Amino acid sequence: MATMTIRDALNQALREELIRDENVFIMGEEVAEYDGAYKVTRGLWKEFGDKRVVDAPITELGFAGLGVGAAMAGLRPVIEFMTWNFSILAADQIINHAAKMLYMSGGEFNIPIVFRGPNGSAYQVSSQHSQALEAMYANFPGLKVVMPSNAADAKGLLKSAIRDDNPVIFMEQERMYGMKAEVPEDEDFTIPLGVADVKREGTDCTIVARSMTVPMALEAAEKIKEQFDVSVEVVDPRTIKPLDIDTIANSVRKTNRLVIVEESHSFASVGAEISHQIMDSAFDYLDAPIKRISTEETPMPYAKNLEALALPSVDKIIAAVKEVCYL
Amino acid sequence: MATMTIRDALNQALREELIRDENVFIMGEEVAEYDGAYKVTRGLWKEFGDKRVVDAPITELGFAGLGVGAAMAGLRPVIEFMTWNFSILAADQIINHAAKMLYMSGGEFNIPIVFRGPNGSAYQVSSQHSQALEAMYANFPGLKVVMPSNAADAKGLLKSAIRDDNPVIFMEQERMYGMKAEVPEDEDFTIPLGVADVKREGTDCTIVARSMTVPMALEAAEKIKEQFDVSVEVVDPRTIKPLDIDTIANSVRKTNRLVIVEESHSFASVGAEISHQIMDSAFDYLDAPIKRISTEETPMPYAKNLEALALPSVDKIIAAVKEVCYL
Amino acid sequence: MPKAATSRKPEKRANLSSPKTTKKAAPKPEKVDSSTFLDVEEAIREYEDRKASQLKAIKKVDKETLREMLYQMVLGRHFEEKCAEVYRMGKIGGFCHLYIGQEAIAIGTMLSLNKDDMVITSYRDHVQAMVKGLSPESVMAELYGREGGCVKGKGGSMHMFSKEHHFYGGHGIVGGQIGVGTGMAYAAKYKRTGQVVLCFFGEAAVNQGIFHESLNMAELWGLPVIYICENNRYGMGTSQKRAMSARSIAKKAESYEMANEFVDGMDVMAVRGATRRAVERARNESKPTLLEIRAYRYMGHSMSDPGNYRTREEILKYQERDPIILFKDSLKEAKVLNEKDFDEIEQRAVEATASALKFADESPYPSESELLTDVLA
Amino acid sequence: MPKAATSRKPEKRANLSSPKTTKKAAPKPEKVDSSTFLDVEEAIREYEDRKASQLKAIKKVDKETLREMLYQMVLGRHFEEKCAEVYRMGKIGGFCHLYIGQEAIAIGTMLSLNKDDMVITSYRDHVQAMVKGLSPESVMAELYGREGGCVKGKGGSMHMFSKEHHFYGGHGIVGGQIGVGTGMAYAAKYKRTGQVVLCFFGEAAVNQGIFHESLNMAELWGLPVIYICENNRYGMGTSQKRAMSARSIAKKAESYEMANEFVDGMDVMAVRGATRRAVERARNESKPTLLEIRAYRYMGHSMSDPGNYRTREEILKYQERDPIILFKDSLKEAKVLNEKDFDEIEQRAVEATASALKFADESPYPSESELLTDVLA
Ligand SMILES: Cc1ncc(C[n+]2csc(CCOP(=O)(O)OP(=O)(O)O)c2C)c(N)n1
Ligand SMILES: Cc1ncc(C[n+]2csc(CCOP(=O)(O)OP(=O)(O)O)c2C)c(N)n1
Ligand SMILES: [Mg+2]
Ligand SMILES: [Mg+2]
Repeated sequence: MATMTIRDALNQALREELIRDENVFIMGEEVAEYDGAYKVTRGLWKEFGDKRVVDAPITELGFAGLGVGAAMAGLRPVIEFMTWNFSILAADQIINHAAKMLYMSGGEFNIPIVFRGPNGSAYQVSSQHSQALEAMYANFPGLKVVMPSNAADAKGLLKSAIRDDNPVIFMEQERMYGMKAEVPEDEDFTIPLGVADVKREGTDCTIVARSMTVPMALEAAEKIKEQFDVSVEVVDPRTIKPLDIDTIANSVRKTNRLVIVEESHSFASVGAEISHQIMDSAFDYLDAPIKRISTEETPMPYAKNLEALALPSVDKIIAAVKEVCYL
Repeated sequence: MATMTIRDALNQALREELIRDENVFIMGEEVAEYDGAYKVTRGLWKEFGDKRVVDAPITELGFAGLGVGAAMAGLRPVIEFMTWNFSILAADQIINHAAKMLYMSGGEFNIPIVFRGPNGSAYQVSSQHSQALEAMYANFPGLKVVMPSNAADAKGLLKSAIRDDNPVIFMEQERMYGMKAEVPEDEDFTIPLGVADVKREGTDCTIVARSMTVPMALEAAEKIKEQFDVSVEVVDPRTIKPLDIDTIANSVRKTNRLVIVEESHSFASVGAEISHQIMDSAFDYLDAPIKRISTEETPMPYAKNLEALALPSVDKIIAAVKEVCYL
Repeated sequence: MPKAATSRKPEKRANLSSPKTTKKAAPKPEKVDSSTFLDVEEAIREYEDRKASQLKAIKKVDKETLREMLYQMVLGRHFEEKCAEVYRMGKIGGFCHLYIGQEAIAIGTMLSLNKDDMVITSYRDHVQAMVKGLSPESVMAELYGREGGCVKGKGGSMHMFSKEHHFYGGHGIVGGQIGVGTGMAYAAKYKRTGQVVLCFFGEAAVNQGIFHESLNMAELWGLPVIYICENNRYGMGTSQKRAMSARSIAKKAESYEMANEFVDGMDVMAVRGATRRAVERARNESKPTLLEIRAYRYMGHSMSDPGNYRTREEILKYQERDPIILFKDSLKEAKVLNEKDFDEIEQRAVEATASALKFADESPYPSESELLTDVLA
Repeated sequence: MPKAATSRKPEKRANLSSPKTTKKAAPKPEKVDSSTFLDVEEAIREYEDRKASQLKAIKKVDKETLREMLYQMVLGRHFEEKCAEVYRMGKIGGFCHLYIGQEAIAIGTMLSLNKDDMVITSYRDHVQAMVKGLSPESVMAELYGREGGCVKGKGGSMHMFSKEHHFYGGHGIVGGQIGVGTGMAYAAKYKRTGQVVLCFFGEAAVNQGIFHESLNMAELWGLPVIYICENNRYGMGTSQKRAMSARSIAKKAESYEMANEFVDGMDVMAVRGATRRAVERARNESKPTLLEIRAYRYMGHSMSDPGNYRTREEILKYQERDPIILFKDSLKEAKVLNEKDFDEIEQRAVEATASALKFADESPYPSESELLTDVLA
């Protein structure tokens, strides 16, 4: 085990997979000579050269499409969006091409591609640069959606995503790149897609969190334990699609209470989906309505105070847990 | 009152608003000389000429952006997407520009624009031409989303959408264009956005349906009445965002049972959102888990038999109502 | 027998090459502009010029190849005419975009490729698919939405695919395949396979942003791709003139400092020549080319088309220049075949189409379990 | 006083025009290519040539206008230098893209517009906003995220707007504003207001599909818009050469049969002249123009920039050609101002910036209730 940041864990995953499979290549804006806008690809261009690590022009639709075609013809592209906000320009290639190719070709052409980059808010980057898009992509069959919350998961999941034979939407979080954790050093360390992880065990209330809200949920759980002696279980689905609803449902069957926390707009969110599925599969176990904490329903403001208000927070989570526990 | 098809009702709404406000113009592919791919704009180019009804090149992103700029500078564009599938190419202008302009300009520039066209499946048009995108757009604050289910609503809601000062996503359904109903002839007939409509009163179970699934739900309700003497209430939100959750919740408080039907993929769908909100606001009134019928989680197949299987149907609705009523 | 393929030199009458759409009709003066008038003198001049240059090109090619080219053109024509027929009987659903009038492009471009060269195109894909090697049976069964279709009935008219034949589809989003085709060429270069990519699209697709984004990358990185704009003059009901500010599509390549050529799409040998030059450039120098190949779509955009955006005279004008008639006449003049050989070719096409229809009719609907397969690999 | 604006004719030494980034440094030979070498002879020749042509242009313009132009350039420079300073102190958050080196473009293009002509640009928008009439106070307060900002602190550095000043933003999606600006021109033509639109974007934005889609529509429909490509040679860390297959951006207009001009962005009078020709074309003939105006970005792309993609020599080479120094020298030579006038101009700029900083510092944070306003109208 080595302690490293999420940034370095991602970097290691990329490096190992570049070494392992010569059909893997990385393309995106500033991924090569600049070392990546957020340094996730640091050093890779120097090590692997122009062929394997490629700076693309600012043409998201174009290079996403190029990735899809390259995947059809046998490569395994890793396409970086500088942030997921810009992927909206490429959405047609992701949704109408990558996601549907296998089906509409009757199984002839699968698309082994990873689209990755930071998702959600950063630090005061305002309306057009702060969106979380997992709900949008998870709505479309044919895509897998992955959102790690710590360095080990980041590495293990990214390696699995690159080895997966399907298009994978891999969403990181800029605020988390510097967070450190232990990461196994084995080069064949992977984490299977589609398996949730219980990040903290508890008996009285379940919190389902993902990405940036996992550390928040863990902090909230600690505080709730201290303040109210309530035992909170924190479940991180890690893969949003396919969703490991069983692990979440099992937790709820034990705790009878569920809070969902997400850094994403609420309307038709992944949180709504989890809520519906739990209501469907564990209805008789619920002792309180499921509570959901999402980003406020507004484009992201720039001002520091407003931005903080718009996002989920430890305090909001604590309040929600208190509510479902009738404290 | 006059009986007319949804197609003609939409056409009338457009015509009346073109007459009423000279800042209204229509732009899209084949909307003018060709009379519209699905004839919704029939006759308008002949009547209003090149200035008001404009054939655009096949550049969805470009003419959506043009619409946003025209709206900023004082016009009221109605932008037709030949189908909503193609809007994915324009999503950046809808989501990153139209939806956020008012907020990020601190209230300086509102965007009075309507994006409209058919949404969802048609008749065997396969994977890339059959998607329903309401969940995708409803996720983003700053947009209104409207989905009429009959001719009167189509007319009244479209007129309100054009008069609205915000970007409105207006979603029709190709399979419904020929459906007829009575439509008020008053030129100032409008239906306010954000108000649900109870399409059928009932006491034992609520179905929330929208667009194409409303006539299905009504048919299912009739059959259920006949076969099981169960009284089904059918609620049509009409406006998906802002969502009139109160009308739905009131219905559920009366019937204690809810089935949601949607022609849309299920994961993080509008149905999931309704389910979550009802669970939140009417938890104690629910006598059974909320049941949801969506399009199957697969790209749309071409083959006739598979296409029929993929979509919601009257039979599927009846089965769901039986389930929540424990019949 | 497909009437349009009748061998006749244009004469001074109008309904010569005779698909149904060209039946003589009262002119609609409000829609006719001078560029669409049928000038028979001019048609004959053009015919003679084309034949002269075609004859030159023919001399350099072996007879077998030439006959196969003619066969493929006749098959394409006949197959598509039958599609229209059975579509009207309700056997094909959804959209159905026919290729009639454009045959010289698919055949001229593809028949001198290597087997493993890759092809990608739009929804107007039946003939492209067959020329690349898919059987008429598997294409027709796909149109019928049956299990025996090349993609098991899941794709339909717009989405033919075959890995075996290096046919990469069949795509429904106008312009989308331009990005994908660029990526296929990227893979060929990356893996040094020596493959080249032919990427087809209509002239209206040129207005899409992805055309611009793709051509820039292809030239920047030297990708072995040939962008083939099939300029059939219309995108649905909108003529190039009403949708594009510029007249030359080929010249748009200059914005990317890319090689380009304007090609007469009524002359299959001209198409063949230009493609071969471009393929050589792609294969030997790893450089892309943009070809603008001008032809004409005789039928409606798809099977539902009001046709109100052009005149019968205009359609007639192009049908006078039918690429199949011309090629047949040239081959006869060059003594590559005689009338009897041609009859045999037609017979083969008729039989192949009949066999395809029979196969499609007898193929079962896909089993219900197929609904949820192939969503994820 | 902003040092880069010091009036001095280039001499044979390196750290002449002296913003911090140009401090003499050991050359990094591995990154230097010949095009970036500092050739002082050449700098002097260029300086003399530019001044000669600038002097000619100056003669046709009244003194007040010229002095205002210089003032705006100096203000732009000084304001942005202060932004960098307070950004490092943590007073500005998020991204912050400075305009230093490109001042001749904003000032040369905008100062001869009518008041109600419309302007739209990218995230590199502070100076554009001020030249269009927004007060330095309202811009700086926006950078601070305060209630007194031009958009109440909701937009920040990238999103300045003012309806009153016909300033349409301030946009963060590379290329997005090209579509929006096209629509603004559409509205002007539709309503026959006589307004023209200036639509600014960087050279890297030219690769985006929306550039292509927009130019086609603008020429097709004759829209009164001037597309201004501010070619500052880099998109973040990627030079034009590494991102674009073609060398000339201006010539890309020919793909749309659109008027175009290449302009020296170090010469504010050349910028002014070209813009006035384009504005006339837009206003009188309702025709669009593409201008490629070449300048250079002295600072990093935004405040976090490793700078590893270019050499100090290269930066220096362009700073030797500073547009403010040149213009000041020309104005002195033309006797439009003397050193004392210039000092006054600088003083005004310093005071305006100081006042902006003070205003911003004192402006309160937006009230919490603002979070949920302006989502819908
Ligand atoms: C992105 C997108 N927009 C619109 C359509 C609808 N549509 C299908 S084909 C077509 C016309 C395309 O014309 P062109 O590119 O010239 O090809 P052709 O049909 O003439 O072969 C249109 C508008 C679509 N399929 N995709
Ligand atoms: C669609 C999109 N992709 C990527 C980015 C990130 N980004 C912001 S500015 C920039 C470089 C743009 O360069 P250029 O257009 O030359 O303008 P300049 O910054 O030089 O003024 C990039 C890649 C973005 N904001 N939007
Ligand atoms: Mg065409
Ligand atoms: Mg630049």
